[in-house]
Amino acid sequence: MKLIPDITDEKLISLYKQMWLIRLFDEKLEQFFAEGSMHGTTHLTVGQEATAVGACAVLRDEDKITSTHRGHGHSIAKGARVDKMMAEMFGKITGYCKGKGGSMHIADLERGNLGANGIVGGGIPLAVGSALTAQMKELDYVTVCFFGDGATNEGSFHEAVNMASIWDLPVVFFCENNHYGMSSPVSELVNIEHIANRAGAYGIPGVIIDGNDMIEVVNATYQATERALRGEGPTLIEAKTYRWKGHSKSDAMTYRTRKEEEAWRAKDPIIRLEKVLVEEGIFTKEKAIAVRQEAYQEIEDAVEFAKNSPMPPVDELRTDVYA
Amino acid sequence: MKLIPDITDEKLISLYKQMWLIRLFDEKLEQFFAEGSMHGTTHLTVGQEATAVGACAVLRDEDKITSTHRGHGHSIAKGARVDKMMAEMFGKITGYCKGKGGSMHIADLERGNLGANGIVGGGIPLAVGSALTAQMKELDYVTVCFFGDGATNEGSFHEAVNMASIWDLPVVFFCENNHYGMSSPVSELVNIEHIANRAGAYGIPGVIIDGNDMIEVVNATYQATERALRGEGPTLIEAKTYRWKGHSKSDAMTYRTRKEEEAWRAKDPIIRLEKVLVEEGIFTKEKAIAVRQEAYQEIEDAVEFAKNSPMPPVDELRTDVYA
Amino acid sequence: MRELTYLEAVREAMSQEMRKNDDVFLMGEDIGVYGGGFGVTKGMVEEFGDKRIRNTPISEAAIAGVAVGSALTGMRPIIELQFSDFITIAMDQLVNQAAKIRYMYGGKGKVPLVLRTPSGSGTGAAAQHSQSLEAWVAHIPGLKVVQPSTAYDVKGLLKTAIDDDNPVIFYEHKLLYKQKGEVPEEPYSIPFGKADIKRKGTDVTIVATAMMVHKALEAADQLEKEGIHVEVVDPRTLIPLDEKTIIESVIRTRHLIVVHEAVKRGGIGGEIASMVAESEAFHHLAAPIKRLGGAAVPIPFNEELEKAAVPQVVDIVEAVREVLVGGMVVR
Amino acid sequence: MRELTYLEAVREAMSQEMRKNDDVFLMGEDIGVYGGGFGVTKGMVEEFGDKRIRNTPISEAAIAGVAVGSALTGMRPIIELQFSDFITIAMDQLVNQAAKIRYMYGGKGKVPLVLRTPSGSGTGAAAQHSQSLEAWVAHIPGLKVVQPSTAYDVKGLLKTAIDDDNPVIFYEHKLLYKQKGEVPEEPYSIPFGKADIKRKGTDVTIVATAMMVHKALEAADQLEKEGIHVEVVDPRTLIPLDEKTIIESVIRTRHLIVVHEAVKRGGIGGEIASMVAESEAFHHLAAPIKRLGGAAVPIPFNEELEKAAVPQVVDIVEAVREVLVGGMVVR
Ligand SMILES: Cc1ncc(C[n+]2csc(CCOP(=O)(O)OP(=O)(O)O)c2C)c(N)n1
Ligand SMILES: Cc1ncc(C[n+]2csc(CCOP(=O)(O)OP(=O)(O)O)c2C)c(N)n1
Ligand SMILES: [Mg+2]
Ligand SMILES: [Mg+2]
Repeated sequence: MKLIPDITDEKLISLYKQMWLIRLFDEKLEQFFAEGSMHGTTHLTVGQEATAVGACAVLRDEDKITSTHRGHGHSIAKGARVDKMMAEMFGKITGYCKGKGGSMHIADLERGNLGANGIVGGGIPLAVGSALTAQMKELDYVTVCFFGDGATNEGSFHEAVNMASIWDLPVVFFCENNHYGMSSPVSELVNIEHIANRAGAYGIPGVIIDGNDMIEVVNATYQATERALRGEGPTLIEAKTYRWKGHSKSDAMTYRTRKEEEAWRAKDPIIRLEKVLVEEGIFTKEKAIAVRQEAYQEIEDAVEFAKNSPMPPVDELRTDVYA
Repeated sequence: MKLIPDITDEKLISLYKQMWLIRLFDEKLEQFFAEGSMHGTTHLTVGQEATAVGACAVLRDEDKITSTHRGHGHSIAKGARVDKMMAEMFGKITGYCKGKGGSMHIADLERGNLGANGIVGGGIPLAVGSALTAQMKELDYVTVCFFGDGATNEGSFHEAVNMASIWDLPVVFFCENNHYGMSSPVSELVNIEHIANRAGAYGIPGVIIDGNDMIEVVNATYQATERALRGEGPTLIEAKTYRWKGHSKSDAMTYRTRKEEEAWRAKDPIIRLEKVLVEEGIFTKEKAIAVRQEAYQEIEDAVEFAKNSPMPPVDELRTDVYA
Repeated sequence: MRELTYLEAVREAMSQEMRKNDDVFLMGEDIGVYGGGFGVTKGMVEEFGDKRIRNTPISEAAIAGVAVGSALTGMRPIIELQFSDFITIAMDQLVNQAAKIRYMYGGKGKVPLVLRTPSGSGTGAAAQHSQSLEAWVAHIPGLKVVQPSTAYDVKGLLKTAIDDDNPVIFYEHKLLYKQKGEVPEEPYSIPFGKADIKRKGTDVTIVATAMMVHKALEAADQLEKEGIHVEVVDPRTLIPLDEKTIIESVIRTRHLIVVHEAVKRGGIGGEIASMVAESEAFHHLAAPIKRLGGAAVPIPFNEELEKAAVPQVVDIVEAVREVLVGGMVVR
Repeated sequence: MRELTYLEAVREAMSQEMRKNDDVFLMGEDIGVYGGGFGVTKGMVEEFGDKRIRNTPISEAAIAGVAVGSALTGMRPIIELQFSDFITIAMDQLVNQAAKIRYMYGGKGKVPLVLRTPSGSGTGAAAQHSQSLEAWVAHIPGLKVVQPSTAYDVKGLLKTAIDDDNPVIFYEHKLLYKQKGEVPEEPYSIPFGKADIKRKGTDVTIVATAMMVHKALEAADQLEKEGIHVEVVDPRTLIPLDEKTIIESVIRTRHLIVVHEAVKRGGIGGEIASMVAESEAFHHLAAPIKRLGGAAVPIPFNEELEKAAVPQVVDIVEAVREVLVGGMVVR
């Protein structure tokens, strides 16, 4: 394990726990949707935990992120409370958005999470705007902008990355390439091997990493954020990963093979980190189980909290439209 | 002179004449706008004649182009009649658009000109759509898509080029890099040296050429169109050139130096072609003058035609909205 | 007669046209093996192949613009946007290109394209996936706008849309996809600009669109029990709008309520109400025209709030009572 | 008092706010040395530097989206779109992000941005550079919409827009840029939602917006000679709309004409007319409400056709006569 930024063992263990929180949170949702007890839809992060956790590991509270429709991982990694997230999923007044936003709009401005986004590519210009604020106000923060492989075909990606580049803005473009959009393989919709190669169109560095290796994610993001904070401009990171579950609540997954899925499941990013941490003597196998158990309990408590929370009163309908 | 496609001497002379037609047409407009005798606005091609003429030189009637706000050159090069163009500029019923379109919407569908466009980048997806038709109907035509350097920062450029690439569509993306948008130097708005480098983001060839050298334009376009017609997909050509005049009818040109302008005027594409043709013995200096005089007379006749043509009756207001 | 769901009727209309005419093809995100966001195109790539059922990148502007370019050069594209909210990304190509090309070119060229897209709330998809923005496109000369409310209508109107030589924005309602109705197997056309009186009545005219047609019908059922006879008029196409049928209905019933799901403020209801008020029907009105529409809020996620954001059956019932009472009292 | 042109008043409002508040900055295409498409920002880069007068690439979606992101994190961006027609490219960021963020986040965050853009026809710029699309944004909860018609109003309303914590779409009219009027030097605010009665009258109320305010005033001058006293109400802001002033005026004059340049079909006139018809003013109306608006055509290039596409003074005069006669005869 070659970890470039200074990270304590304690922090490493907490990152491991975050990965479990993400997985267990989303598996819980999967269960609720399967039983039909949850309204709306959701996009599960399961299998991609290392990107969110690794990237946010190097961020401070004052650093910002923008997230996507597949955003629960980013929220948790940026320090959101799972109980308030779960409450939001249930449309409760105690949720992050008082039940008005739901899965695709969880935001936690206090912790620098500028919000999930239901519009593919929609968050990219927002991240650049956040970076512009940092530059104009000379504030010492960096913005990490998450998006999927599919989002890089939106015009908003192109326009926003170009703008960030010409203005040397402190932003990191973090592409979670899970190899598919909703159903379309990236290989059919992009005629180049690596999304990171698109960096060349904007004169910024493009970096390809193993998105299932949390340590590599930490290192790459650290270098990119440091570069950004030095005023040298944006970086495009492409992290190769895979979503284990369907795109959203209903997906027969006819567009990929069970075999491919199995191969990726074998690259489980949590198990992988666990192995490293055990090998490096950062924790024991028993401690790992205990940490996982803690995460499990937190999610159970979150569900409890959410279920016991009240619905928003109907007069909430008309509030919050204008500031 | 190394001319790759077969082009007769006669044709070369007619291309030379086209360049004059373009310059004289636009200089005439400049005069009308200066006197205040023309409604609306316009964008002059003067100085950029070689790109339009060179690119269209390798096209047949069945081949298509999409053009831009700076589109008179493309129209003439694709075979439009200058009298009907001039009539359009005067808003006359005999104009290409019956006076309803004006400078920015001249189209000549019969000759494969799918139209100028007032939206920067707006024509790029249209060109890709035209190429899609060719592919789906298995028609043997190619579409050349003109746009400026500034247009490559629009999302429409990104989305459309990507789509053309993944589907191997028979289209040539022809960027007339005249080094400025309306006033902004391309070097400030793009963080790479050559627009052609953007081709790498889509896995297509990018070619940089001297846009003031008509012969080079012919050759590069020929190779790209042949490639497209072979089914090998699009090419991005970047032709470096310069507009001599202001962006549109009112432009103090505070954003560039007179010295820079002079340097580019010295690279006059028409004089340059003339020299080559004389050197190669394709025509004599005297013949050149006679050809230019012919062009001059055609423009005078066009003005005559336009001025004598009737205005559209008011009931034209409500026709042509729906097919 | 055979029953189909609204969704199946959409698919059948497209498939039948595609079998007949090679120029018709589909473009959209995930419309291949996945069958599109709502499953409308399921099975079509197997029949027609991936050249005619074109799976696109997530590039709404290019999807629209490429469709315009292909339409202008001889194809008849049908494009699917996964949610109608994403039309925000394609507006330039629809409004500045598709709608205006023929006019700008002085009557040359045509752009026969259909943009199909699901709109409306009710699925808990929240503010960015639940809008009803048909008023925007209805404001744009050069576009036609369709909002079918039944399986029968959707099939016949879609055929007309595909056959039309102009750009047509075709709104499907998410909540209607699973609704069943009688649908003939053979292709048929429902002309644009022909409203359908979904229920005859004598006391009050409700002009309702899309999902609201069904809410209005439910309200009418309830009111019937009180002896109030509601006429429900479904314009089916906003552009062209069948002003005649609406006006005649209002002249007969002397009362008008317009109901749509879109936000009331600036919604198409203002156009319909004003059109009637400017017509001869004005002089027959026994009460002010009433509009019902969505609250001026983004659509919230929470299920109860989401319902409260758009007109419900009780709101319509109440509006009818109000209009009738108001009318009797004041005029 | 000192006179300024409308254009200078816009520039002064921005400059004064920028001097006071470092958070205010400008983004747009060619707004640096070129001074913007219409010269509004001329001289500003020299005073404020190119960090605060940010020349952008031709990327309308990013201009809007970056503004939203910067507003959400503490800046107060003003963005300029060269022509209001280009809002078609920025709609997603305005409608799905700017307008909805605060609501979707349950009341957290705010997006104080101003989008300034010239709209309207009359310069021969043809169909893609002459539209009036304010009805679109007025339909979207979360946005505010301003249409100033005088140099005085534009300065005061722009200050209010910049001070507002919400996204504001601020329409300037191209043909008004050179119009002069008295404008105080010191900064002042004109509250949103306060209509201005531009001319008092007793016989008929004309609600007119932007350029049409001036056409209505001209029409009123002509009609005055015939003894017809026209009241001209300028709402100034469409969202929020000063319903009260409009309703009270109509109650006084008993006649209402709504005039805007935007296409009549689906324009904001339908909203205003219906709002009045739904109000107590309905019972005071002596004639049907009349709307005047643009023809349902793209704006043509030819000068005469271009004029014919939007309401002119004679149309307004005629409409007043028609409404008054109609009123007297039929009711
Ligand atoms: C503008 C827009 N277009 C389409 C969609 C529908 N949609 C939601 S997620 C998705 C796929 C996104 O793919 P990618 O960016 O790779 O993210 P992933 O889901 O793989 O995490 C699509 C097409 C959307 N939400 N927004
Ligand atoms: C979408 C859009 N944005 C802005 C404009 C205004 N505008 C017209 S031409 C132009 C500059 C275009 O630059 P470039 O693409 O390099 O073409 P050039 O004018 O240099 O030929 C701009 C900003 C427009 N017409 N359309
Ligand atoms: Mg993906
Ligand atoms: Mg240029």
